[in-house]
Amino acid sequence: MNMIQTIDLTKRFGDFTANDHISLAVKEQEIKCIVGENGAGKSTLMNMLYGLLEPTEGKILIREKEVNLKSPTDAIANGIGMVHQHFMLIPSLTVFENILLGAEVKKHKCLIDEKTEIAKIQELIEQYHFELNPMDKIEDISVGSRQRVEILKMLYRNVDILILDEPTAVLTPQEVDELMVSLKNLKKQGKTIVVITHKLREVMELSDSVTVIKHGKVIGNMETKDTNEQELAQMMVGRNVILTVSNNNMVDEQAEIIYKADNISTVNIFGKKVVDNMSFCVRKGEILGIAGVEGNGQSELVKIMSGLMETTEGTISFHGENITNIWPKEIRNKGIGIIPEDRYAQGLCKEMSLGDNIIAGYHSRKDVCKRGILQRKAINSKRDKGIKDFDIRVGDINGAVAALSGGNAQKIIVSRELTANPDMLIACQPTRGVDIGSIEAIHKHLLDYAKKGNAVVLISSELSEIMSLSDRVIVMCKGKITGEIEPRDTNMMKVGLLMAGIHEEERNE
Amino acid sequence: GGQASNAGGTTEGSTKENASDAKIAVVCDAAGQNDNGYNQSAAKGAELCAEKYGIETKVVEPTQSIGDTLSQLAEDGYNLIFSMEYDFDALINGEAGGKPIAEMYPDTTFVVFNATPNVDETGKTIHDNVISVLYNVNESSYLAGALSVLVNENQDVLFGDAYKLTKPDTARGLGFIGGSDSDGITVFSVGYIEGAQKMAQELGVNYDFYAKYDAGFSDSATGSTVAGTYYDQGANVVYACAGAVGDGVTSKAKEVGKLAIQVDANKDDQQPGFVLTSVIKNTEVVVQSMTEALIDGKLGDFDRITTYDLGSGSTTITDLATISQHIEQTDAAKAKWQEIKDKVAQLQSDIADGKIKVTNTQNGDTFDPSTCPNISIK
Amino acid sequence: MNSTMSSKIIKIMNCILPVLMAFFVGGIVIAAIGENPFEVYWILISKALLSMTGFQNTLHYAGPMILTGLAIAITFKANIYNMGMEGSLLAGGFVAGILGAQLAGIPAIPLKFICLAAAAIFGMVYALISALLKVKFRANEMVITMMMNYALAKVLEYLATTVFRDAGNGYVCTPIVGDNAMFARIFSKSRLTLFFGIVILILVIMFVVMKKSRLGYEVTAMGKNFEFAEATGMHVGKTIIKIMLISGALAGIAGGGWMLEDQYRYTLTFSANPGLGWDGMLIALLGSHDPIGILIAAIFYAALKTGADSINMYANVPKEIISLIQALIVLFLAVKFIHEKFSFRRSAKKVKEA
Amino acid sequence: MLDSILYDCIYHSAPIILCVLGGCFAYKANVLNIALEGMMLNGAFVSVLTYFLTGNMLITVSLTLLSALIYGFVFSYFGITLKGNVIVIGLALNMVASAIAGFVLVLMNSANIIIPNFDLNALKIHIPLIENIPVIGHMISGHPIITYLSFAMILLMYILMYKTKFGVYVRVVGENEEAAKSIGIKTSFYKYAAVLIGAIGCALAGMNLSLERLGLFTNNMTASRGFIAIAAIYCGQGKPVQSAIYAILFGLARSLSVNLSIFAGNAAGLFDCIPYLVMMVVLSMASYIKHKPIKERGYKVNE
Ligand SMILES: Nc1ncnc2c1ncn2[C@@H]1O[C@H](COP(=O)(O)OP(=O)(O)OP(=O)(O)O)[C@@H](O)[C@H]1O
Ligand SMILES: Nc1ncnc2c1ncn2[C@@H]1O[C@H](COP(=O)(O)OP(=O)(O)OP(=O)(O)O)[C@@H](O)[C@H]1O
Ligand SMILES: [Mg+2]
Ligand SMILES: [Mg+2]
Repeated sequence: MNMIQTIDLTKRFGDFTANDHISLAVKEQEIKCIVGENGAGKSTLMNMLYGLLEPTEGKILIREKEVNLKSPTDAIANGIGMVHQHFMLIPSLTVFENILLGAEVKKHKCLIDEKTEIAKIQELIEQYHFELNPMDKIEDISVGSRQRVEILKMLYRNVDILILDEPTAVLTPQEVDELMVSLKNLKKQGKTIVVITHKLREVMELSDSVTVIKHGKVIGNMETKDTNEQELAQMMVGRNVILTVSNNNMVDEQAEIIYKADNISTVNIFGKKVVDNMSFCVRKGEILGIAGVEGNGQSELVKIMSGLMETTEGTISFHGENITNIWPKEIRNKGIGIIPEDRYAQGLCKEMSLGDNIIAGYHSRKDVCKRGILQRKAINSKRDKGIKDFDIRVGDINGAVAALSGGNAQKIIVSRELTANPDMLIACQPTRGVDIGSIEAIHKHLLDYAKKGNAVVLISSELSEIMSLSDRVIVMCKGKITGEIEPRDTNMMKVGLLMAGIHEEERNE
Repeated sequence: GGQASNAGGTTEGSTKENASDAKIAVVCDAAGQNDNGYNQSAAKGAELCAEKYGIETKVVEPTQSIGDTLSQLAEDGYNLIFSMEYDFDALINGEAGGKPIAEMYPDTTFVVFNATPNVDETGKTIHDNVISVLYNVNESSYLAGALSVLVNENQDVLFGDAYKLTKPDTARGLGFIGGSDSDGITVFSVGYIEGAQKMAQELGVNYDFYAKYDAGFSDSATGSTVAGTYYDQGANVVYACAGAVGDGVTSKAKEVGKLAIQVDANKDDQQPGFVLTSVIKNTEVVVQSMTEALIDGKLGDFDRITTYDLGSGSTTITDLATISQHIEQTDAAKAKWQEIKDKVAQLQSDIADGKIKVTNTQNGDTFDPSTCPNISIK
Repeated sequence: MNSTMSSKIIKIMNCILPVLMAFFVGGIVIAAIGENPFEVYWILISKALLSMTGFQNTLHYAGPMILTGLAIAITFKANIYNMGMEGSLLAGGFVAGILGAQLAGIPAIPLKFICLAAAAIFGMVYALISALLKVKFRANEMVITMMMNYALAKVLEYLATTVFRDAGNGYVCTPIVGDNAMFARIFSKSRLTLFFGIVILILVIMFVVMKKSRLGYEVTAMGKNFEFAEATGMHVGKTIIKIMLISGALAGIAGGGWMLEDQYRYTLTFSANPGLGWDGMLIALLGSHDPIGILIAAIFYAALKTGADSINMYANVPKEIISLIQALIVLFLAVKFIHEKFSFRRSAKKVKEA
Repeated sequence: MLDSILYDCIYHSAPIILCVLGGCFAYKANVLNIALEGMMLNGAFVSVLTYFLTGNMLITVSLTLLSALIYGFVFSYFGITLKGNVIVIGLALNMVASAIAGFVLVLMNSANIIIPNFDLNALKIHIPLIENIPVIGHMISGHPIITYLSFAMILLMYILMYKTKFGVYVRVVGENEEAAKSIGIKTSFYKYAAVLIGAIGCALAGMNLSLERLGLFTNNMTASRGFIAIAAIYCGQGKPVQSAIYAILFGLARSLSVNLSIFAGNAAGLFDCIPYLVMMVVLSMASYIKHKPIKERGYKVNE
């Protein structure tokens, strides 16, 4: 039986067609992956299936019956649940409150029965073997846990079709593995699952069938076993893609140290030391990777390095000059470029134009700002150059960043930071949620940049990314450095142990 | 809603024989024409004139510029304009290098209240077509002060169970609440203090005097709690000169069973029995008599500074009719009450005769607290 | 969502409908008290906009509101809820009034300059206090500025009744400013003065600041996303102080100008009710924090105010009814009027509505 | 003196608490209700007018609440359904409330509405036993019912906001509207409801201020209490208990300034600043202490 079937489903936003006569079918108890470039129309399609968007044309069939989904409530009633690309959770509420939102258990007619609620959720968590504490607040738990909350939210509602929009974009490798196990379990329990992802490895490992979408149209539909990563990549991007670029330049071990962190520490709101006495240095021309399980202080470390957080102890020097706790603007002025962790929170302003975004952080420099007045012409030519040099695909050149796909938005940041020609670049999660074509491009830019004798600090939860790009990797756990490795002669196993905080020496004991 | 529109502007009476081309206007101050006070009284005067003489009258409530309103009215041919507002700069001196309005419209007579802006340093009148009207509210307040002390000292005889007055042997106090700390307000309080001093001295007692001069004119609840504090301190009478704030004071008086004094119009039955009296400032008569003079061509007879004192009846305290009904109906009380009223009447005539002189801060007198040793000002 | 054609129609309707609706509802009220609404509206329009003198007066009243509108706009646009313009305005007005009276001997042009400069400085100092509390103590600026306004009003009342009281006057006021400090009227009949020229000059400067300058860029960015602004080195704390200072200066000048061109002395009703600062807030919001929008909104609102006095004078409509109509117009306008039309380069696609 | 300071503290706090408690919900639903002032004035006005005309308390309360709901609906319709700018709408409604009251007073040709023969003392509740405790008795006993209600409501509103589905939904809608929609919560409904609760709170506040305490109405008698309430809500970040504490703090400061200014001599005029300064200082200190340990740079909207 086809659990979901769409017939000529079309969605237009004004003159723009995001989904163009999409017809596809998802069979009962299968895992279907949907792949495609950023902006191909995947989320749009799923949003229609979940009742968040109304189709312009076409039909949706659920269990072979035509349905008219007006709202998520209708979708849930039809047994469809969705985990969004951007989490739909309430940070100030607890895990159990979030899961039960909209389905509260009540006592005395109006009061919420917290005890029963907690018990119920505990049971649910155990049933699906998830690792969660129902009493934790969402704002205090890791991204992976949040994802599990989202899934439980749907499972609690007894949906038998589960849609996940880029569930792995923000997960650590371990979490990805756990998620895949969970999804396969769910499938065994009879659920039908649709997953959107950019990671072809996951597609191959997880799915029963794949659909490729490009420019809003279905361009391929096949059984997973009949295809391979390379073929999928080619279909999506329309050309041959190098799936893993590798760093093959050799860094002089005696090269000048340009960036040095000495015993830096900081605390979070609760006074907990989240960066604990870290020391490291970066040499000219090298790519230093920083690996670690998310939530072990990398974010805070990047914040310190990019001037968004203050240290409690320690010093940072750049070219021998003390730059501890200086502000982001000064950091950029010293010659350090920053690709921030959260593209839409710190790197770009969605509602501002491309031009305004391409000068952000460098808007005081003489080439775009004379006597306090911004030079529109100069900004526009800078923008046009960036778009050309970095092959950024934009619709309306005067439009806002919000209209760009994730990959292209990220390229705006890369172009901005690299054009300023810094001596060092802090690149944090540079390819998160970006499609493979763009990943390839961004990786190439980083390597070229380092090759010119510049330094890069690369922080990523994508271990393969770190391992393939870095010259040297330091591993963090609980705010401390647990080890330093040479990626070329280290196996993943060792890295994994270091990330878990187990030192080699300890293991040998 | 006919009532409102009527009050809002022109009222044309039926043509009478003695109708002339007189046109009069009343320009209200911020309190507006339904202030239960002196704007309303002036508007009433205008209305009566319209009925009586069939002339065109207008009541205006400007929100922006008083000067523009005055010149616009003069321009439109109003030949007698009463300005209730305190702002005289445009009229007398001219604004921003412009000519004074009084000078620009010599055929229009402007009547201003409560101040004498129309004299230069030597005391000479500046514009002949401006009449200042003053009320000796200091004198009527004097009576109120004297009455307050007399009533308080005789509370045992006068008042029954409905009242919960502080006994004089516990504490003696008087309260005053003013909207702003200005001569226009202190003129009331100083007269009141002097009146109280007079009786306190005669009776050989001492009073505490509590005052707040910046209560504003709109927050009745603050009026109520401030009065509450004064009553708690032992004051049995609180005199309010603060617009709507005073309404809160009378309400509090009733709540705690004590007494309040109101101002401007006769507000004795606002909280019958708990408003001891009101210090009246009647503008109706002024409007009427000046309009009559205008029609008769006798406006020139008025002094350029026309003062209405106690004798004129335009400012005084009420006839105490309302409170009288709440005095105990025993013979002793009646006799005492009569005695008090006589005493007040005596003071009134003493003032009228010039035997008693009351400080008038509005005329530039300064008040010297040491002249009132029996009243200790807190 | 719909095609472009119908969205255009919607936009046009958005501009006209609110005013028509407000006039319609107001008309019913006017008719209910037995007056002819058309006549009343005709008085409003003809006196406030069509007559030369009336229009000049409208501009005169628009002046300080343009400045307070700009003062609000530059902070609101940056998501800083500064309500301190009323206080800055009072502070500026007060100091201009005192200096204008005390230094009456100084020649006209330097004196005006001194007064306005002092007004600007006092406005800035006042704004700086709340800015510092915001930046150094992280206190909510909306609460702080509101509280400070009330406190300042009381302090000024105290000063006006004690140290700076005009002894000759029966009500609370400071001495009148000297002739040299007063802005002379341009035309004999209307109240319009050269100060309006200063206002326009400032408006032009602010236009450049808000739309062309780096600061304007930073303000826009802050308004959209504080985190982005901080991460890209705009130093939000410093920018908050900068824009609060500008806001304070603008409101201070508004107060100083209002003192020297209209009030000439500080009274307890100097900035009237609800106050030119609050008016400025309304105007900034109606004008979408855009200088041109603010200009139009201020003139429109000033016309309503000038017209109100004319209606009071020439029709039998009490001032409360006029305030009611004013309030209704504002209410209807809240539902997007000037906003869409004059707002500057807004991304056409709005966040999707689920 | 202490007696009256404490009693007045409760007197001044009650209306602000009511506004605050109502306003908290709108705050949490992410709707800035700046019309608290107007809604309170309306409550004061309608209650006194109705009682003046009918003399019936039941009709008075019903009509007052009804009129509050109308204000709430207008605010919500314009602000939520039509998506107007809520600050402008709030300011406009403040003007509307004052204009309507003013107009009716013009019709009545009076500056105030005073209910004749209205016995304020009859409305006061004297709590047996407690009444006789020295200081506390005078402070706690002898207030009218809505004053007690206001304090009781602190707890009720706390429960409503944190322990019921309704409260959770209101907060969810304010915190993440998208998320609320994604699980099928009717966000507009909760925003409307939040605003309406505010309107009711304000109506009670107005009734307390005018009818219960004074038995009279004068225009603009709310004297910016609505704005103080907004300040308290922001200080307490919309949490009912914290915000109410700020309201009480203001009431206490107000009461102190009124009562102590008797001894202030010439500086009495400056005493009225105290409540505002106290709010500023306390808020600044609280914010400072809260933010001091935070090492992260940057600001949040409405911090
Ligand atoms: N509400 C909207 N209004 C206008 N255009 C939209 C809207 N939502 C999406 N689009 C456009 O539709 C296209 C498809 O968007 P969609 O979100 O489906 O992409 P996607 O395939 O999920 O991309 P990604 O991999 O980056 O998540 C994009 O180009 C986007 O600009
Ligand atoms: N209202 C909108 N108008 C125009 N484009 C939109 C709109 N909403 C989303 N988009 C675009 O749709 C595409 C997909 O958006 P979506 O929200 O799914 O995530 P994304 O931007 O790709 O983020 P990520 O980097 O996490 O994948 C993006 O190109 C986004 O910019
Ligand atoms: Mg997507
Ligand atoms: Mg994406």
